[in-house]
Amino acid sequence: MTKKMNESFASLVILVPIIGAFTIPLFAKISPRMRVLAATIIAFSTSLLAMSLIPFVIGGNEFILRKPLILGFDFVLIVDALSVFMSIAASFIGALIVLYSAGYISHDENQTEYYFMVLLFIGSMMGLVYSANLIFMYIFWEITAICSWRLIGFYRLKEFVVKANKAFLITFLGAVVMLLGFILIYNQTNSFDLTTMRGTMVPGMAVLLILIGMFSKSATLPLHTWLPDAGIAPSTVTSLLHAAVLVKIGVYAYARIFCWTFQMPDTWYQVIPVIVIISSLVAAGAALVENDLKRILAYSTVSQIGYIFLGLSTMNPIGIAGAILFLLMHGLAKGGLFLCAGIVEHNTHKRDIRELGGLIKTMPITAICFLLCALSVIGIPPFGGFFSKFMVIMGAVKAGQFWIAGLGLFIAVLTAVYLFRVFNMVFLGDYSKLDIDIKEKTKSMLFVVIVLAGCSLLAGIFVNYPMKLVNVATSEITRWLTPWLAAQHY
Amino acid sequence: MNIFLLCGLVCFSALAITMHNLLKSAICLGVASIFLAVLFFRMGAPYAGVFEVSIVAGLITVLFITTIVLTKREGGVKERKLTNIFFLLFFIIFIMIDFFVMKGFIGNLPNMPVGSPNLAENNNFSKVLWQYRTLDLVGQICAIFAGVFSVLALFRADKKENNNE
Amino acid sequence: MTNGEGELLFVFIVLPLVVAGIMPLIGKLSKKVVPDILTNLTTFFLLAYSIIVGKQIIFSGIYTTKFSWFGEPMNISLTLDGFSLLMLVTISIVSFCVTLFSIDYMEHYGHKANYYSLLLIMIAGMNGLVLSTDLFSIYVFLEVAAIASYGLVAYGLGHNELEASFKYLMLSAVASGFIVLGISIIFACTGSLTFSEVAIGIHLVNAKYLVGFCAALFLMGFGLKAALVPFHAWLPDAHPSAPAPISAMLSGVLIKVSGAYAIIRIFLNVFGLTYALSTVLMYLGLISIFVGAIIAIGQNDMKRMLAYSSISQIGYIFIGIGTGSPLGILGGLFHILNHAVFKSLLFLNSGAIEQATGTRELDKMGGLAKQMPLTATTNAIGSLSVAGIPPFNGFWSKLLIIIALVQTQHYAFAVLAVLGSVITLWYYLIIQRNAFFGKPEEIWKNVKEAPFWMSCATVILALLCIVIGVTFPFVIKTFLVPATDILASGVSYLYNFLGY
Amino acid sequence: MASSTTLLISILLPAVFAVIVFLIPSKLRALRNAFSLIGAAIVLCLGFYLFGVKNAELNIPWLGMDINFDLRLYHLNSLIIMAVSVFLFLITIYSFVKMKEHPRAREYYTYLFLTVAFVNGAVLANNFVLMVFFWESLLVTLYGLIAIGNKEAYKTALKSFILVGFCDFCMILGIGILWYLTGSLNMPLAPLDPSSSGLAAVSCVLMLIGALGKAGVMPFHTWIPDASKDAPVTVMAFIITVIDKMLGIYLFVRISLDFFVIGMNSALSMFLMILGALTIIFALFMTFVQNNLKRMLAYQSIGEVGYMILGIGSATPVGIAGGIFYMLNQTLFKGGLFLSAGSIEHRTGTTDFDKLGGLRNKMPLTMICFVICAVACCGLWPFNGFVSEEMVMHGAKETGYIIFMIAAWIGTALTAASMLKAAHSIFWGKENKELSKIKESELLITLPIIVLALLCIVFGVHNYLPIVMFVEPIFYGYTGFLEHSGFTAHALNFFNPVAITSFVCILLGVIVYLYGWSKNSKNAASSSESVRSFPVLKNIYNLAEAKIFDIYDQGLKFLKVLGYILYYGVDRVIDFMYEKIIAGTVRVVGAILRFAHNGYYANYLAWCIGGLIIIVAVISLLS
Repeated sequence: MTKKMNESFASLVILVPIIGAFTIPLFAKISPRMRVLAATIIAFSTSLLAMSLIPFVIGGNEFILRKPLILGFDFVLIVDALSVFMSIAASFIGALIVLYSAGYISHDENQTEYYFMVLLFIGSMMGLVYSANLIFMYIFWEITAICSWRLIGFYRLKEFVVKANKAFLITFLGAVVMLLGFILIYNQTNSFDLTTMRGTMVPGMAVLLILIGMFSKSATLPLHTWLPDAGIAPSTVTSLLHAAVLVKIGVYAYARIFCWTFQMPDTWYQVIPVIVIISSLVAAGAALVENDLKRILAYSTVSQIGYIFLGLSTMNPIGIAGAILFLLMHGLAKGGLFLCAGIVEHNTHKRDIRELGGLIKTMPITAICFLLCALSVIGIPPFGGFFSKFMVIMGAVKAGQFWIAGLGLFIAVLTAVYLFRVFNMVFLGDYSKLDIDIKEKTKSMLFVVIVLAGCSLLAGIFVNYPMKLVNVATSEITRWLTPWLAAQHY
Repeated sequence: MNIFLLCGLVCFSALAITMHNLLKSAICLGVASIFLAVLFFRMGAPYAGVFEVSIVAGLITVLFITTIVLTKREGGVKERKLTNIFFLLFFIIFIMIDFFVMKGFIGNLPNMPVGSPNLAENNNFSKVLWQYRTLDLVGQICAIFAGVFSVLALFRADKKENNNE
Repeated sequence: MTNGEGELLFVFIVLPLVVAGIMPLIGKLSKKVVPDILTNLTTFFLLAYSIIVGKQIIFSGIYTTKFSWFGEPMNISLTLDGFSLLMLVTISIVSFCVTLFSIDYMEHYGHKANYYSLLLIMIAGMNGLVLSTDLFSIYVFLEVAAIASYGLVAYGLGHNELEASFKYLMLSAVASGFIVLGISIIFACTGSLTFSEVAIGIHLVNAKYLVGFCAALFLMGFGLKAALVPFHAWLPDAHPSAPAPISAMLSGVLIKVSGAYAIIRIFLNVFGLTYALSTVLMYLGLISIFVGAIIAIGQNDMKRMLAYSSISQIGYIFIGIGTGSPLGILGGLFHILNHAVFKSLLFLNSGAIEQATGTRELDKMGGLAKQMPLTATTNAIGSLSVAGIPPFNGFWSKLLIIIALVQTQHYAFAVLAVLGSVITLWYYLIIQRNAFFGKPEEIWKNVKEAPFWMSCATVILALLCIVIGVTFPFVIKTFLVPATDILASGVSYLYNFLGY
Repeated sequence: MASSTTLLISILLPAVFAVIVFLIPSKLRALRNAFSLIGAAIVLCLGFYLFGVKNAELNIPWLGMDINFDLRLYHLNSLIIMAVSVFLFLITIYSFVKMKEHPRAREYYTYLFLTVAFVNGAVLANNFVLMVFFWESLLVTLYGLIAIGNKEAYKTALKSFILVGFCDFCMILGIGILWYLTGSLNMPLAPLDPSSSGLAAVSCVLMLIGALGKAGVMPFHTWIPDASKDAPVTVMAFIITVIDKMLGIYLFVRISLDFFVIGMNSALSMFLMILGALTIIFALFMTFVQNNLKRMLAYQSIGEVGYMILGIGSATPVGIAGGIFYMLNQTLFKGGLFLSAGSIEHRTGTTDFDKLGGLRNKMPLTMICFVICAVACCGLWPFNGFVSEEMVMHGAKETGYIIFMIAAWIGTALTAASMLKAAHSIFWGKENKELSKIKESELLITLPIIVLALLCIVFGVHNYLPIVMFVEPIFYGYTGFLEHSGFTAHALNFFNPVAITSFVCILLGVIVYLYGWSKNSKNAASSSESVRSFPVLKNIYNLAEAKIFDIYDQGLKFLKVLGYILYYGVDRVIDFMYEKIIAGTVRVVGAILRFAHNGYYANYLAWCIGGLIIIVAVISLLS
């Protein structure tokens, strides 16, 4: 793949969805069908573009595109294994969700804005993933905040919009505090360009500020309450937010900033796992008690995100590899769960799991897919989730944090308990409670759910293919780490 | 001597504010401006004194009195009790501060650097106005325009009301 | 200093004045059409002219004029340096959009000719103020703009319009009084009024306390014009009652020109920014950010909320300038330009809503996005850029200000400024939620979209928000860097350039 | 190295069969039965072939970071693969008839073959990650197999999933810590001494929890009795008694031999033997009380696990050999008992003692095999049970502690009593009217039972055959095991103190049963009432009925309470903090400030002048 090709592909991956988003209103003028078609084509072309970068990146070489602007804000794109893997994970699941939403919101109004925002969301996610300049990473970060605000408030009811505002405010607060952290770093190294700052030590204060931003975006303990509240959005949006894109941003930023580039003061490597494990414990506890289907899945996202952070903060190859793999596996599985919840809600118009029951007779395919995805989220072997959770736990153990690893496994059991509680209540149990007969209507929604469940299973069995890319990414991340690791007597 | 004039000016303007009856306060305002004019003359600013007497003491006071008489609303404006006391208190504090601070300033006010071209002594008022301050003249024109047009705008209402197109 | 081109600069003041003069006559001929066209032509010409002249300025340094009229040597010294160019461009952008907007909006107010004349005089006053090099002429042109704005604020002739305008008149009269006192003290000290001589004079006669006192007086006077916190009280009363284009003009431009420009020019170029002045400026800025923002949240009237938000954004400008570092000044100036653009956009939007629905109460408005899509989108763009969300222009100026604050070790200020922008976003989301984003109410069923010219003005401003946001390096390089160099060089700028 | 690829085939083949069986539409039952029989046969041959191949190795790079796909065949796992394949064949034959009209038979066969594939994988794996991969996949098939039982089966399936899942997660933690200590994820060659460091002990205990949890040892056993009620009997017979026990004990042996060094009388072996003893006593006391054949056999199998742990835990050569041989025997007679219970259920539809009675002349074959297996299970003289039990007793005796011997004796007595109770109430009790026209179950059902019964006899009488062929080769690699390995010497001689005492215990058991039987008016089913009403035992039994000891129910209650604490204690508090505190304070401050703007001109003027004074003061102070 010549250099020219990569350059064009890298910028194309970002431009196609963003420009595509702007063309959606035009297609909407033609006909609603055209709009849906255009949206899906754009989404799938983004993921194809992202995948086309694999052969270049699998060799382990990376590629940096630089366009200098004023005052150190130069636009820098970096194409390496980490960013390609992340962009594939996000765009593939995003594309599936767009396909799914064709059937899901076919009868709601202001769909043009919906597709516009979803594509803009995926586009800015691509932008964030490839940008290596802190300021441009912040810009795309905020664009996703805007899109998620508009999407959460999609149903336009008064209390929904209040929740959307709350989500936007908390993420904006976190993001702005993170910007302060970036500026502190800029103050020290007077450059925003990550590629030039690999391995430099970062002051504790800047780390704290940036972490607050990341925790607000990927909903970790102190700043996580907006994610369950965002459950009121249409379930395609919640699945987009939780599984595919939004929560992954915070974690990806952590990987890119604190694993790939900067070195944190040592106390932080003990503090972060503790915060993160407590957050996933609390979220798992909350999920056990909640009764709204979407809120339970939201809390389970909060607790799974804890694992990814745990993996990344162990700073050893197996932990980081586990965390990166976790991104993909969790995306697939959680996306599947949310879309099944979407089908259930779409047909029964009920969200409280106590009212649902015995749906397996009328919706067998959704039930089976829900079960498969749930098993992958819990981390049971034939599914992909196992490897990622296993490696994260191994990383934690290797980093010497046995209590945290033990707690991590206890939380996995908790996850099993609350996910099966949902499965038993919604799909098994007695069917009498529901008076209306529910049939699995739209085929496109089912197709997407089956694909997601299948992918989780296949990713489990043929785990060595994604693992190749993940290993390349981990070796890149740990390139500057190894001297530091040696110092830490590993 | 100047001090007495200054005290007269200050207490008359204070009276103008606290007086309940509109007519009386307009008259007090007129007297205060006369005091000011005398002060100008004594301090060697004849042009300023002339303007003060003719326009402020004469024209504006007359305008005030005519409007008050025309509108025949004898009733005074009763300020709330609180603001009066507050005003008095404020007034005294301001006087005291002024007294101390000014002493410090006047003490070390540097003498006027001699020889800057546009000082009033060695050329007359008109030369200064036309040659050295022409931009301010343009400003004056704009100010007059602004005044005229805002009066026009504000008083257009009655025409609009009666023919209410 | 190239003589001869003086006429070029003088046009900025004379043209609006002349057109204002002939406007009542035209008013007699045709009530609506000709005044509209004429005024829009003048404001468009001013906009184009300022940009073209600006282009030359960038390459050939500073413009001062001395020209004779009918043989007699007139010494009208007007300077157009980077900073005043920036202000000119801001004034002309906002005034062009305001005049476009008022074509439809002023229909039911009647007597457009009168309205346009007052508006043009106000523009002339502001241009004059920006170009003048003399303390006293700044004061004069300030008064011109103020008088015009009193008239315009009370244009609606309702009870509370008159009361608000009277309150505004009285307060600014007090302010002008203090300004004149300051100028006279300066005159007493240095014996002259032009910036250069005053600067030299102050430098010679080291009357530190006296200069401090005059600075305080100026700060009070111009601060009231710029609606800084202790002196801000008139703004929230003046805006709701003023017609929408006027409040856009008022808080979009007048505050910045008569308040911010004057303070910045005097403090930085004439007095030279000492530690005392910069701390006072920064603390005033910070207080006004928080007071403005916190009061704005509780408001129910949309325009009062926007007024308080202007107070808070002005605070950002003063914090930026107060740091004194080149980056801080750059951020402050950029925020002047940005704030002018998106604040006038928001006011014009509120005007459009008021005309369409007849109410300014936020809780009465339902989801208007359905019936007024264009206004909704432009309002969303405006709100997001005020709050400082990246793709739009507000973000860059706030970013520069915060970077400057961090670089000059004012960490507490940086954190509070950041918190301020979060609260800003909060109350703009309240506007969005009540006005546009919610479920459409039945009573607004038959609400129509804003008429052509009004929406055209708002679209221009919204596009401007996005364009400045995206092409910010170009905007900074052409307009802002020259202005910053002048201000950053401080008093020395006057020595070598203007001492003729 | 053709044999190394056969290792891979032995994993993939059953999986492929599973997929094919799943794809065959459920209507073509005959085709599916035929295909699964052929599949089982092929797996059987593969098993025997692998047993023939002594050693084989296969490693393929898999995930990098020394996680690679390497399998290793040696005597122990070839033995297990062969045993599993034999049982698979028997169970498939058995299921033809038993599962004929079962609605979800298709899923049953798929899960069956998948389980065999995963077992082969787990047993052959030489890398910990691979072993855990296959080991935990069994969770899914176990959940599936139990869930296809009756309508309420999904609750028990979940219970088993959670309990066994918890044990597997403990094992993962143990493996992690072991990796931390030894630095490599491959099965370590040099065994680690658990007493060397605290961590090693913790890792060993955790891995033991994993192994024994699978086998169903005391605290984690509660899902097995429920499963026996809900799951189909073939699942109980094959999966729970054969596969789980074998896998659990296999890993237990690997831990005690390869990964860690468990010395005789060391703390760890003491812990294990106590655990074994407790399990024996608790489980067998519960067994005697049950009045449903399947639940009784379930509790009994837990008891037998206790014996195995006692044997292997004693860390004496004869004890370990005894434990392993016990495992083999247990699969035989327990499998036989379950299958015969299945045939009874097939015919009569129930396995409750009080509903059954007098089947001896109606179902002669089942009766004979049931009696043979029951007697073998009690450890009567000529049968295989006796040999293995005696070896376990010898092992326990060698450690010098008598307490464990006593526990074993009580165990034997109780087994004998419960077996007699079962046999008597089913076959010799009063005739039950409805059961008059019962015939013997078809040949396909009785054939596997007969084969198992015969094996019990053969393994008993010619016990040197299984010991030499199966048990002894396991110890070839290990030093200090072979010198005094004369197992076969005194295998069957009856006249040594240990054998006699165990015979006495059996008699004691019979007497207890007869006493109970006579007291409760000759009714076999309620013969255990007398023991049930024993003063101390009574309230223990009541507690057990009320599920006090059931770790799953207590665990769920604990999790529920934890959830409530976390949710209302932490999550809602944070949310309250955002919603009320921040929003509230800002609005209050806003209200205060708004109060200051009351529109009076005088106020505003005062503000301005006050501001001026302050600024003057500040500037003069600072400059």
